[in-house]
Amino acid sequence: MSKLEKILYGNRLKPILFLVGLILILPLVVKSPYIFTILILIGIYSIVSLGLCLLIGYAGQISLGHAAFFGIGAYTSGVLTTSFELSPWIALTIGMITTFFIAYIIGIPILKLKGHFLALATLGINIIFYILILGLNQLTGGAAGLIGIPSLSLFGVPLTDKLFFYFFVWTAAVLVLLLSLNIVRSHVGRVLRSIHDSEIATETLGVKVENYKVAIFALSAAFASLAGSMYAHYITFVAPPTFYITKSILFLIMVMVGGASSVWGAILGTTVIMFLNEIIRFVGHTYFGISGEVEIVVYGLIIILIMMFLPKGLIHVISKPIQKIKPKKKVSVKAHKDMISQKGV
Amino acid sequence: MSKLLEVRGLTKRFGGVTAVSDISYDVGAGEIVAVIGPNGAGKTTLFNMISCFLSPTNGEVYFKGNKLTGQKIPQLAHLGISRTFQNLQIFHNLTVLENVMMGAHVKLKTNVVNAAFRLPRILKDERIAYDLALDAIHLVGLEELMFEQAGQLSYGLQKQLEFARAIVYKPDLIMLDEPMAGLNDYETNRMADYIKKLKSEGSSFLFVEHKMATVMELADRIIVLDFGKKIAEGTPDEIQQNAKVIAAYLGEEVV
Amino acid sequence: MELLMQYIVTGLTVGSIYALLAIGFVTIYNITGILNFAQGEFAMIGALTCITFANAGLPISASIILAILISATIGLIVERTAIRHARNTTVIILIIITIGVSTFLKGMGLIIWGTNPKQLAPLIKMEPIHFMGAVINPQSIFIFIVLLILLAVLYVFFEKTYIGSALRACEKNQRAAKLMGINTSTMSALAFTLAAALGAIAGILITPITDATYEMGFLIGVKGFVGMVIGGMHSIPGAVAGALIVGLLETFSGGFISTFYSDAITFLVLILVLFFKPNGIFARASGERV
Amino acid sequence: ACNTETSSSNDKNDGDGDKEVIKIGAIFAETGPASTLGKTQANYVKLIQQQLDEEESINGKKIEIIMQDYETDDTKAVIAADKLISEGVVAVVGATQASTSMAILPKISSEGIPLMTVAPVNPEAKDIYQMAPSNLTNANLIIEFLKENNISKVAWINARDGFGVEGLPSFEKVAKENDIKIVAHEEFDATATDMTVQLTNIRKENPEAVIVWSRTPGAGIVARNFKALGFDIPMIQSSASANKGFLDQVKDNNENIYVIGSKLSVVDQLPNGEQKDRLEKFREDYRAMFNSDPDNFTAHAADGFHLLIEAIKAGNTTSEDIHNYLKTEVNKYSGLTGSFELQSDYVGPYEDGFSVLGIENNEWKYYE
Amino acid sequence: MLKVDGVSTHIGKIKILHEIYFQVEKGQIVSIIGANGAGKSTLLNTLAGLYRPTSGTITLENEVISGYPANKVVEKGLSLVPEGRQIFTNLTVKENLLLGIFSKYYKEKKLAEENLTKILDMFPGLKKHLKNLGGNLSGGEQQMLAIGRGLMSNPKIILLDEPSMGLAPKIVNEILDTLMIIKEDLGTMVILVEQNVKAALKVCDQAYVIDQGRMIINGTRDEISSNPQVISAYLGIKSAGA
Ligand SMILES: Nc1ncnc2c1ncn2[C@@H]1O[C@H](COP(=O)(O)OP(=O)(O)OP(=O)(O)O)[C@@H](O)[C@H]1O
Ligand SMILES: Nc1ncnc2c1ncn2[C@@H]1O[C@H](COP(=O)(O)OP(=O)(O)OP(=O)(O)O)[C@@H](O)[C@H]1O
Ligand SMILES: [Mg+2]
Ligand SMILES: [Mg+2]
Repeated sequence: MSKLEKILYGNRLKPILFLVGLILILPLVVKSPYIFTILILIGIYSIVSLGLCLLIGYAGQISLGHAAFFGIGAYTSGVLTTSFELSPWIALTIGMITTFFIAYIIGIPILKLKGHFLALATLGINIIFYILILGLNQLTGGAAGLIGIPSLSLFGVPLTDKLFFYFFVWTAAVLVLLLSLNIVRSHVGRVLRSIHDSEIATETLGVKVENYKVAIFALSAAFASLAGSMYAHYITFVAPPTFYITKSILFLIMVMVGGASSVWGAILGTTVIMFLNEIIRFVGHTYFGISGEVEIVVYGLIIILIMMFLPKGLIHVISKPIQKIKPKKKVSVKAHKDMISQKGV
Repeated sequence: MSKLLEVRGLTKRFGGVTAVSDISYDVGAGEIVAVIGPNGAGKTTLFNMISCFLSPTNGEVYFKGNKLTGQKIPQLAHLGISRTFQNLQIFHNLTVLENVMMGAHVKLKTNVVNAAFRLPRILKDERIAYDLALDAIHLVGLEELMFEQAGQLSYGLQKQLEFARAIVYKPDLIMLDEPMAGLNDYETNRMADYIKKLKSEGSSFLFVEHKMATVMELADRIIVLDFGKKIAEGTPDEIQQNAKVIAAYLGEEVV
Repeated sequence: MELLMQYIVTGLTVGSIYALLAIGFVTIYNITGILNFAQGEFAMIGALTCITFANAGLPISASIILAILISATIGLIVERTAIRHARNTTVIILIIITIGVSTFLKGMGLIIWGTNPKQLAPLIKMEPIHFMGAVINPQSIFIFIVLLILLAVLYVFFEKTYIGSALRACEKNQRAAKLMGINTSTMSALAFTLAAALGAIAGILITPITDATYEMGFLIGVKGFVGMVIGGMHSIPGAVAGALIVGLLETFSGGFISTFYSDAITFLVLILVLFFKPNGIFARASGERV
Repeated sequence: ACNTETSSSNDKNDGDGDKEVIKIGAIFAETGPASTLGKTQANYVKLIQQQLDEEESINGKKIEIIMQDYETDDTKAVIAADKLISEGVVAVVGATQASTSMAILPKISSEGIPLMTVAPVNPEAKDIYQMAPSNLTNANLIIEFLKENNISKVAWINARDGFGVEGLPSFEKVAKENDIKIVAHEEFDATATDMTVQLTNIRKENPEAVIVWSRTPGAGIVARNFKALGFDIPMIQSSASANKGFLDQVKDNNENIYVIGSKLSVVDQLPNGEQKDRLEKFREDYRAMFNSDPDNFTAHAADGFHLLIEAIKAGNTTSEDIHNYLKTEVNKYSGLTGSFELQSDYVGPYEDGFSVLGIENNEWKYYE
Repeated sequence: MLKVDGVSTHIGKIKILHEIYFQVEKGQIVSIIGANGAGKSTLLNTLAGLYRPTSGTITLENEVISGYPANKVVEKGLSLVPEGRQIFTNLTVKENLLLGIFSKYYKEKKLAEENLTKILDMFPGLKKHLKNLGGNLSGGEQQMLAIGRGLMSNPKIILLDEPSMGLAPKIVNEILDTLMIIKEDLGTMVILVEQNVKAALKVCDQAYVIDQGRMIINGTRDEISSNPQVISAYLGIKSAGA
């Protein structure tokens, strides 16, 4: 890592190594297929929330429609592999490319909108998509869903084994994370954050704001599509309700709970939200003997509490103690001084 | 002196009100031109039309001989025009350094694709932006605050930050809307020095200001607006003597 | 002709249901700038508490008043606890909080009232009216009248009164509002109380037509939100008009094109509209310039 | 249905901790939109667990039911399925919705665990025991009714959700075979507030009966709009309307409205006999615990559990044994919702548990 | 009289103001001067209740107002014309002005009408914009609006944060005259934060210099005007290299 990078963005190697280490170690500890399923879904959803984090947290553009892009991926994979018997890999790639272009074209008019208007438009897209998959039942199976989607296989080894699928999903998630980190830790990241703060000023500086917004929108949609394909091949079944606006809202909650201002927050938020339900259920069942409706109430309550007391997201709680030991500002200042003295300026 | 900016018959009406009415003037290369006038005279509106934030009801603007009117805002920076705002537009959540680095955008080739794959170009660009930004920060003396969040600076410092951001890439024409408002005399003089220094390096300025001492000291030429109309144009000395200007704007007590 | 008339009548009926929700949205938005995703749940609580009281033998008028009071209190409690604490964070966080509140209230509704739909007798007992070949439910007319009254009252309140301008000031610039001596915290509490009461009124009014369940709030909430946005976020008449347009769009696209795709068509039209009017059809000047 | 009793699974091992426990999984939509159907199923889990606990032990073993609420979310259902597999259940009852059942089927069947679905799934689905009458069965009941009333032109209207869209394909098939024309097909959002437009569209085609496939409250709103528009033809609704909630919705204006209902709804009007006793006991047990009535969806769940318990009582304690038992040993099983023949290709119970019900004095009316 | 007794203010974890002491007597104009970032705005905001001081007390006419929220402080008769104008862009000019007297509007409608007329006379430029939205005004017009709004309620004490910013020289003089008038006629106390130090020193009775959050110099107008430190740092002596 260059010195300049350290000045501007601080360290990145350590958290990545930590994550990779965790991914490698977990299978040694975890044996239950149930936890594995959750871990796999966390990996899948993390890919969506990473993209959303770029869009919401960095570029400041809200989307209440990412479940649609998630769905386009899932259904492209599902339909192409069942009705047309294409290889899942080709289907997955076609899905990503199609979604990217669809999102790009939709994005051009839609991203002219701001704030709540954008929220409404993306919500509309989600609803239109939902109705379309219900309506095109010849292809999609309609409300009954699409059964018999094949699982992925790699070099002839089917990834039906959870462990394989787990590594596959998390490899993809880490790659997406790296891409996102690269973007964020570059001039583009600064441009996105500038757009968030003041579009007017950003444009004045010569940035074609619309292009950036649309590009990030399409990129995050492509991430969602990738995740959707993985979802389809993992669950081997898709049905419309999975891709309704409630899912878009869930993605949004994941990003916000984790902390939208950091890509790490996306992964953390996804993890926490995915486990939250299970923990409430576990605790509720084992110790209080409560039933489903009470779990929902507790879940709602916890979301409220997290947002009330940790508006910057959970990532802030984690990074704060680290910041205390090694404030980013001090690191930057020091690196800056080092560099200046080396240059002899 | 060759013409850098030509303003031809610019007019802007809001509903029934004519905020700017048939204004024409030129800015030559390497010149500093000031626009003054009472509050509400239409100075900012004029600025907004030149910099394509508002489309004029009538008239057009040429820059280096090319028509500017109707261009998209980002295009201006690429042509070599930068501006600041009367109501500050800084990036609150970026650090001072990052704010100023953003000013170097037109010099960079980073895009989403090469950033995502971290091609070597990226690191080179970071370097370029950083070096340019450091120069600008040095110029306005914000080194100490380089790593502070811009939103936490006081008003006057934000003002200087916005100035630094506007000059990073050494644009040909720098448009400043009341650059000295909120600065004390000492800082005003410093700012005037920066402007002179940049002028000597070849930049031109078009600026609006109410601090007459500075205007008179800096400007090569002054344009005076009142109720949207140009009521005078001339050198500082001419303007100071102009009865119309005194009555409309300066009041009995000059400076 | 008959068909057309029926579509108009139905469109207005459905639209006025959405409109009742939309004015609740605008009320909160106008004062606090928050988009309250729990607005539909206030309607649910209003409706179901009213039914509970009515079934317990209370006179209907007393039940209605009690239900409105209880909902308003819940609105107040929500504001005093969840919202107040997060007042100074970003809008999107407040939105997430209201989503949490919505989940919470819906869960409570399920625990208290179960899943079966509950009925409320129409407030005016009359046979359906036949008008130019269309059938009109008397309750729809009643809803429409109440809607118009609320519209007039709220319009005057927000646009024509001094306190109304103070409330709009809170939305735009809290800090400056405080400097004027406006207690923004009280205003925010007022907003939620009022919006919850409006929600409750909406819920009670529509129940004779739609019946009440714990999940009744979601769809009408979303549609109310759409109406509000189309209307330009800030204006009560705009929101009502927007909601009625949504209702009419739905029935017309359902009637003339297809009921399968009516929602999709509605949203497509709305997105197109936004393309030409990016701040809503009835947006008013915001007074922002550079 | 607000009850204060707690699930009995938390005091599972009290007192007799050394007993071997056999676990059965349950996946129902206790919350979310499908809870209209799933809530009583989830309730029933508590009831049957209590009954099992009272029964002392079964061959020295104890049966424990592990209930998972999937919140009407397919993904959560899949997680729940994995959770149940991790817990080592020998069989699973669920899910409330057909599409969800299909979502969890691959997971569960790949572990060799029998799945007793309580929804009418696609007849082509393999490896699944269906406790609800298939849509074909339902369609046949309707056809029978239509023929009796000399009706040959019908309109179909359904909700746009998992339950709503499943009815039509089977009906289309049998209608064709019986020369009944479907002259209109309309759809509405499952939570819509007004279906006048759909009914107006239907009226244009002059049908002789209208068939509705939706759960409440949509089902009730359609019926009410239907009456308001002055239709005087019969309306036949799906079994999702055969409950108290629907009856209340159409109160006092319910002539000519019919539902496909389980005989459970009309126990008191049934001729005396074994079926009546069975249903009566089921209803009384449920009433005693929850102070409300079960519906046919509860009964589907009950049939699923009863079959499994019977299998376990017969000494089958592994998934494989239970499979074998269900497929080979159970000949004709008389369930709450009708009689089953699990080894035949026929899916779901026979029609004998169901009937087209009318409404009289705001109560279900049974026609023999 | 306003008494500031050892007030310190933190923003986040950073101590911005360090034990500030000063007071303003009835009918006095007090100027506060200091470089950019010295803490002037923070001080005014603290007095107005936007920040809560971490130590010290602020007393207005025998009532301790530190710790009151801003809206309560206003009720006690303190009015702040904030930095950056902070007008309500979505309200008309008239609505903006009338909100200036929010805390007693309903009790004193007449006063509101009177003051409205007075202020429009003071800033004739606003008259033609009365129905225009505040946000559409030019920068200077907005500044007039903000000052006018601050004066609407006849406050006991008015704090002005750089009122001359963006105003034409003629108007600046008029505003300073107005301040002199209200201090004489109504006995209004004025705290003036100004970068235009010369102008500020012309009208004030007392002046304070603040540097890095500390009061470093104080004195009467004449003392301050002749203080060499002030002259070199704040009175426009050309920096080297010019
Ligand atoms: N969008 C608008 N709608 C209505 N009136 C407007 C609008 N924009 C500007 N005006 C009016 O046009 C006139 C000129 O405004 P402008 O901002 O150009 O003045 P200015 O010369 O920059 O004044 P200042 O020195 O106070 O900044 C003002 O009277 C202003 O109220
Ligand atoms: N929100 C904040 N967070 C952190 N520090 C802040 C914040 N606001 C102000 N400061 C710091 O407090 C100090 C004083 O700021 P203040 O705005 O009071 O200065 P000022 O004297 O009014 O300057 P100016 O003349 O530029 O308006 C500055 O160093 C500034 O960086
Ligand atoms: Mg201006
Ligand atoms: Mg300041």
